[in-house]
Amino acid sequence: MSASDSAGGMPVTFPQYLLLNAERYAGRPAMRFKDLGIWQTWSWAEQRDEVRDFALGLRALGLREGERIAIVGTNRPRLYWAFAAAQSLKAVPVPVYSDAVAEELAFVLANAGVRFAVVEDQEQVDKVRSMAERLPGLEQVIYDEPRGLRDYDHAALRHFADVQHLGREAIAADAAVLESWTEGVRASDGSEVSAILYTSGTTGQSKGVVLTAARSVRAAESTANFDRLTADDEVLAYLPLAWVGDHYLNYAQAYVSGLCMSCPESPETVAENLREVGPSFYFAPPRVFEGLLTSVMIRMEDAGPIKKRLFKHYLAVAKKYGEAVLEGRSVPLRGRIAYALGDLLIYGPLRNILGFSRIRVAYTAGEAIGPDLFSFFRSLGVNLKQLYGQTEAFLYVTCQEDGAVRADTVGPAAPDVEIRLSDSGEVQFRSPGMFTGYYNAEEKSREVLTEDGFIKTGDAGVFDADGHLKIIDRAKDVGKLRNGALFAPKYIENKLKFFPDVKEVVAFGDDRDSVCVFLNIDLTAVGNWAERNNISYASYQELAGLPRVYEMMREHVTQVNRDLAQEPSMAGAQIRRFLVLHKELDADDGEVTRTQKVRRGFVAERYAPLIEALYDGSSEKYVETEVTFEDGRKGLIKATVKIADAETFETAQPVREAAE
Amino acid sequence: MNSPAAHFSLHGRDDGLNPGDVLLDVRNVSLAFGGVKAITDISFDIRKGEIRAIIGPNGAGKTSMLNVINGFYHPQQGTISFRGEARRRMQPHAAAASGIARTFQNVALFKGMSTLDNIMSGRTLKMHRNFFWQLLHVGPARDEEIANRRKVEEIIDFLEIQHIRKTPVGKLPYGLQKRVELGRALAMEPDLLLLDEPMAGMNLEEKEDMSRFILDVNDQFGTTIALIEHDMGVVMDISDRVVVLDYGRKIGDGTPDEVKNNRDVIDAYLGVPH
Amino acid sequence: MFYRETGQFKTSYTADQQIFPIRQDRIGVAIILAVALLVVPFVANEFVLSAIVIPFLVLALATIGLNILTGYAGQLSLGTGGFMGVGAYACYKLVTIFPDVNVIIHILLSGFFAAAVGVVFGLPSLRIKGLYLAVTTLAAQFFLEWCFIRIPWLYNYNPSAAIEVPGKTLFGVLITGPAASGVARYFVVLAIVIGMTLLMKNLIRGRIGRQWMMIRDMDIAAELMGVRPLIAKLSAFAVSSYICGVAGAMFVFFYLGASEPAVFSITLSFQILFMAIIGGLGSLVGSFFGAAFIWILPILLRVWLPAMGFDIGAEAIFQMAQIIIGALIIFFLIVEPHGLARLWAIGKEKLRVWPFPYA
Amino acid sequence: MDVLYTIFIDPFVQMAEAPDFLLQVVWEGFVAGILYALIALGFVLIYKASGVFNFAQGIMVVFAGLSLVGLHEMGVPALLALIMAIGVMAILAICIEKFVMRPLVGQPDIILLMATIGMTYFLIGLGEFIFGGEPKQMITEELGLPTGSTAFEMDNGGLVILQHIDIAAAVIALIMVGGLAVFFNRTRIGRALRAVADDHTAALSVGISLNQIWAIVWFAAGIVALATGIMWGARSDVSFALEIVALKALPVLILGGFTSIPGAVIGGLIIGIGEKIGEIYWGGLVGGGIESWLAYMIALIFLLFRPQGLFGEKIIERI
Repeated sequence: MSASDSAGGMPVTFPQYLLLNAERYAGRPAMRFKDLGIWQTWSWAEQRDEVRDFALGLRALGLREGERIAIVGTNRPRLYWAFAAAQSLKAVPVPVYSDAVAEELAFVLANAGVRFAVVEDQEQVDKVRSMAERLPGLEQVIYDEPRGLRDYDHAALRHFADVQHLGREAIAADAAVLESWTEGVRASDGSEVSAILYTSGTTGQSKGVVLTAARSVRAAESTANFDRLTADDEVLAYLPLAWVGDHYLNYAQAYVSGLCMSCPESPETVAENLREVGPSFYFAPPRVFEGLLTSVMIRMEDAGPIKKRLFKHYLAVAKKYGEAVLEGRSVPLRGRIAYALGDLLIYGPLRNILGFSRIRVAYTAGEAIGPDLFSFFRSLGVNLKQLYGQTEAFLYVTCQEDGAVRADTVGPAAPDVEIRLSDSGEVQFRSPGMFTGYYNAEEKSREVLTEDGFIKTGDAGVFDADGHLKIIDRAKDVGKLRNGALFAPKYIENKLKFFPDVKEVVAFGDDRDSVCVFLNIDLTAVGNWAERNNISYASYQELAGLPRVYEMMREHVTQVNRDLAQEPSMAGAQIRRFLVLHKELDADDGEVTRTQKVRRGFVAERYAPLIEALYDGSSEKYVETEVTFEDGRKGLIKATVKIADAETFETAQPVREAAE
Repeated sequence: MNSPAAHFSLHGRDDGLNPGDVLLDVRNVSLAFGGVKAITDISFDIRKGEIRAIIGPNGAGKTSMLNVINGFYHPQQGTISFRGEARRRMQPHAAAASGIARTFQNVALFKGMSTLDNIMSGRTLKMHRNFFWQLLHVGPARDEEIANRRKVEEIIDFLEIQHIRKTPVGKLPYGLQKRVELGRALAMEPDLLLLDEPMAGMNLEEKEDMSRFILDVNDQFGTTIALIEHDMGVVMDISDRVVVLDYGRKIGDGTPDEVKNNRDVIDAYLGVPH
Repeated sequence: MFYRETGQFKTSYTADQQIFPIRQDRIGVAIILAVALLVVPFVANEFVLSAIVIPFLVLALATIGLNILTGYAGQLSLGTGGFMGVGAYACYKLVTIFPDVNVIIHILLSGFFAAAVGVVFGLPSLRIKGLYLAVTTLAAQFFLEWCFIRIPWLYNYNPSAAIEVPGKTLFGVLITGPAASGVARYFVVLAIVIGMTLLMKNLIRGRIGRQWMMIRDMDIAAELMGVRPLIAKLSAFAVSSYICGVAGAMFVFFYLGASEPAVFSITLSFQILFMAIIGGLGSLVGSFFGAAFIWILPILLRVWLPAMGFDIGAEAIFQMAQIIIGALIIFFLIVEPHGLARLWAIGKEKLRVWPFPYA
Repeated sequence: MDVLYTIFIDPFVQMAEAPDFLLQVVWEGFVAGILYALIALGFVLIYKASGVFNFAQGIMVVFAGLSLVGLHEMGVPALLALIMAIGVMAILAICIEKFVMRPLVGQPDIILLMATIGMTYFLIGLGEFIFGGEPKQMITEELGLPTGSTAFEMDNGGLVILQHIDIAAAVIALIMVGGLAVFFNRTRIGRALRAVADDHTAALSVGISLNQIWAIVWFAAGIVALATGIMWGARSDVSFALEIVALKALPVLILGGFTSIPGAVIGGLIIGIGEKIGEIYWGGLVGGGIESWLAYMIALIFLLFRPQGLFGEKIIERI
């Protein structure tokens, strides 16, 4: 469904799509928000009015073309309206992660030079105010949730509804205002900047990715067409508002296709809200699917023996026929019947409980997904696919087509995207939605762009025979052991992370004699195991240090080594020694990014004594680690971390040529 | 058009009183059970808009005092004036109707009902549709039900208990039950809110939450609050004025600072014999 | 397992507060109604309709009446039989005095007499609680039973002290009396029971029902929320007795056809109380379960036991059935003291979270 | 005025005119009261020890009486039948403890009450199944209980006739009450029983298991039931109609309190005498038969003025 059929020509900005949708889908739902116990719903026409009122209010407050406006908070309708409202004035929305600490928030706001900020609640207002002296350019803060803000000085603080009221007053005072707003929206050629998205980046300070309107719209249109999104589709907007994934999948695709976006009641109720809404298009990073699988398995542990057997049996059936059924491949009649029965007894109810019943297309991206995990959901009848994306691309670089889905690749180039591999194996691309540069960072932009206008992703990859891209690791992380063996840390880490007990892994080995790893256990899974075995523990640290936990981890590592030994190119990088870290890697401590990616360099530096101990053969090591608590206070964790040896295996005889 | 609650209020009635005026005046009240004196000649007042704490050692007569205020006990002597109207005997439901709500030391929720229904029960006095409309559950009765449901949802939102909306209260942990009970009292849109040990048995985090809610209620809706609490830290933090009871008598009254430095109060708390 | 709730979300409070918020439940209820309306009358023979289905429905209604009082308002009553009797005799007198008025109207009116009597005997509930209140209702039961015997006016001075139901019609179809067909009576009974159940559901989910439950769960707190105990308790007595009265009238007019005072004895009170408790206090659907359990199971036992080879004479079979019922009551109390309704709810919850054992 | 006269004056005139008849009525009431008291005693025993309101006490009386008579009918000598009937009650007590009380421990009162009503159903069915449903003659003479009567002549020439069996009933009741009082106050088990009512852990510290105590209590109640059954049976028949009569124990308990043995006796006498006098002197005014409900009305009116019972303390509700 392309908008080019419509009367007013082809929309090139999101506000233009808003106007179009308000006409063609006037009464159809555009936005839902679980508030006060029910799903409050706005139609496209109502959404246009909300956006327009807010936009005119902003204009009355003095927001002008090209100025930046920060948007800070969780997924709430008003914050999404703030995007469209700003864009309708050709101002630039700059979303910021709602869980960013005040420092990070201040950096982004200062870097983008925002004049206005639309924030969710008192918490965000407090954060902004605490950084006031670093943000001299910030004039107005507008909040969505008035709770607790009654006594604040309202000189530079306004409620969202009050701003909308200003807008309505402006319309009442002069009807031409409305006309001029609509005209203004219509007149745009799409060359303006439509958003600046700050990447959380695995290294250093974040950078503002500048996206322009027409390019963004085009990117969204092409993928919406690719997955045949229509106004009948529903999504649940639960991912961080400031992340490109949310902005693209929920905001951009919603506007171009007219689908309905639902906002959860609160972050704690996402799972429940997902069940209620039953989205038809769904995105989640692998760790969410991992968590789901873990919780499914844990909950089934407590089921009665008959149900357990039934479950196991039909999971086996699904493994055998599920993906074939999903992809419409030929399946023997017996298999079809067994699968249909399984669908009635297990898969259907399971999809229902997870809120996946109505999913037509689901994507995962961000990290490599374990092949078994991936197949598990597909075999249940969830059309899960992979995509490979970048903020700089305005998301899609590659994506898998229905019927051509594989666990170990991320698919061929997305529509209208060109991809190539550099000599060093780095993936480079050119895409319709690609950015124009980093905001206020010419130099950094030049570092990323090639001379012929390709973007360097920093990821190492290969194409397989069908032209599907396979991402191995960060290009700069791929290294070699001292004996010359190839060392792709993420490859090893992912293998370990696929065990439900293991939450996070950091592998070391580049320019060393052997491979050693840090492990983080999964507190839910291991905690559950401990409970069932009557093992008491007071904290993560205590649980992580238990000899039986180490024993479990040793088995996992051994299994991984056994697998690695089967792959000639990887066999040299078997894990010699490992330890279970005494604390969980935490974004507040800067050890992982807000999107839960490990900051490898930082971790290596922070835990240097432990790495040293891994390689000097000692069996334990005493360390003190500074941690940041939720409320911002700092503290010290002291621990003696044990280090264990792992069994390694002889390299198997090569049965086939190495994949690479 | 639907829109999220922008400004929601639970103001009590407009009674012509200004903040700082005396809302409730207790004069020379004595109460005894079969010769055992629970309260002896106590006088104090509660001013509109303030948070008033009643403290004292166990058995000091604090809960009895609350029971007298909301009509559950009838004092043998003394008068109680609420909004200037003096009274000695009053039925609890009449006290409720006049704008006094309370929570209980040992959570007194309706165990057979969900969180939502428990808070809805606080709306009893706000619902008036007669029996026959109720039978049919259409038109005015349903409109009324829905209007009140909306108000209750705002309270649920305010107290951040959305996730337990439809959970039977018996299944909730203690801290949440206390919160639901506060919600139920708030649903009455009271002029005077009596809280009997709102933080008893809570951990630090729950206490902080509860303190925040109490302050927010006072701040946002202007509700006058009288509370009994054992945690001195909390009392000194959140209350405007404190009255101290010991063995059924008043031994101190004033701002937290004044009370903290009162000799009698210190003795009572350190256990110095009288 | 059969519940597929994903995608069933509510955009209005009206939708959220409907009686059956889950689509699959609505389908289930529709199927049951369809069976009741379109299958039962054509499949069941005269015996099944007259001896099983009709009394089951009437007793279920009486159980709902008791449930209002005991299950929802928390006031224990052992006088249900007496209140049912008031309805029956009131209806009989109304039919005698106003023979031209439709009998359905009489039946609906007769409940008001029971309600009035119920309120009188409910007055002590303001001071008396729990088992003590049971004595009050026993007083009502025995006093009313005595009235049915000693006041000949009530049975039109019939020498046998019995009342006999005259033949009355609705839309030209005979619905009462010995000549009325089972199907005709079945439809009338079904309509009244469904209608009354719906009305009661409405009361229970509104302000009034909430007040009853507040009084039941914690009367002191209820009072401090502004509930007037007098009104809450007496309204429960009135509504409960009304329903029981209507059920009593139906019991005689649509089931027995003729009745003597012993019908409304303490035994009936106990029977209804059992239905309420085995079914589940505070549950309307439980009232139907309880009535089925206590009414239908013995009949089935009496049919099945001989069929299984226990051919020991009608009387012994009857006694065996009683022993089994007694044992089953104790068994169910042990297994699930909250009655069949709770078992049903647990089963439903299991299906909703299937294949998981819990949510 | 006539109405007032017939209600408020005339009955007393009648009493004064025929004191012999009044005395006879009081005696009849006294004996009925003794039997109510015995049934109530059974309730009290169980209620005291386990907090269970035992609805099945009435049917236990019937069941005990039936066992006795039934066994004798089968050819067992009277005294052996008596001993065997005691054995039956012991087995019953153990079964109740094992299959009903133990699985239901900790449940709300109403559930336990319902369980005892379920037991009633069960025992009625069982009793009829084994012994048949017809009323049976009590084997009074075979048990060596006195029969016949003694007439006392009054001053005004009237006669007051006392049945020997009634006198025996009164004596036996007194012995049972005395015996139970001694049992509760003087014996280790008795004290443990009282402790159980207050505090279950206290009982455990005495060294008796809760289950044993329950079995003992139900057995004691069974003995009381057997005695009641014999007495009642000797005066009328052993029949299931007694089950309804046994409900009269409720008003008796209300007057006397659920936990007081003397209360049960006094309550029983008040109800017994009260309803007899009411029936004879006032019953005729409304057509007679008021005995069926008078006891409940007396209790009801009493409750309105003293909701806590005759011996109960005023309840101060605390919140």
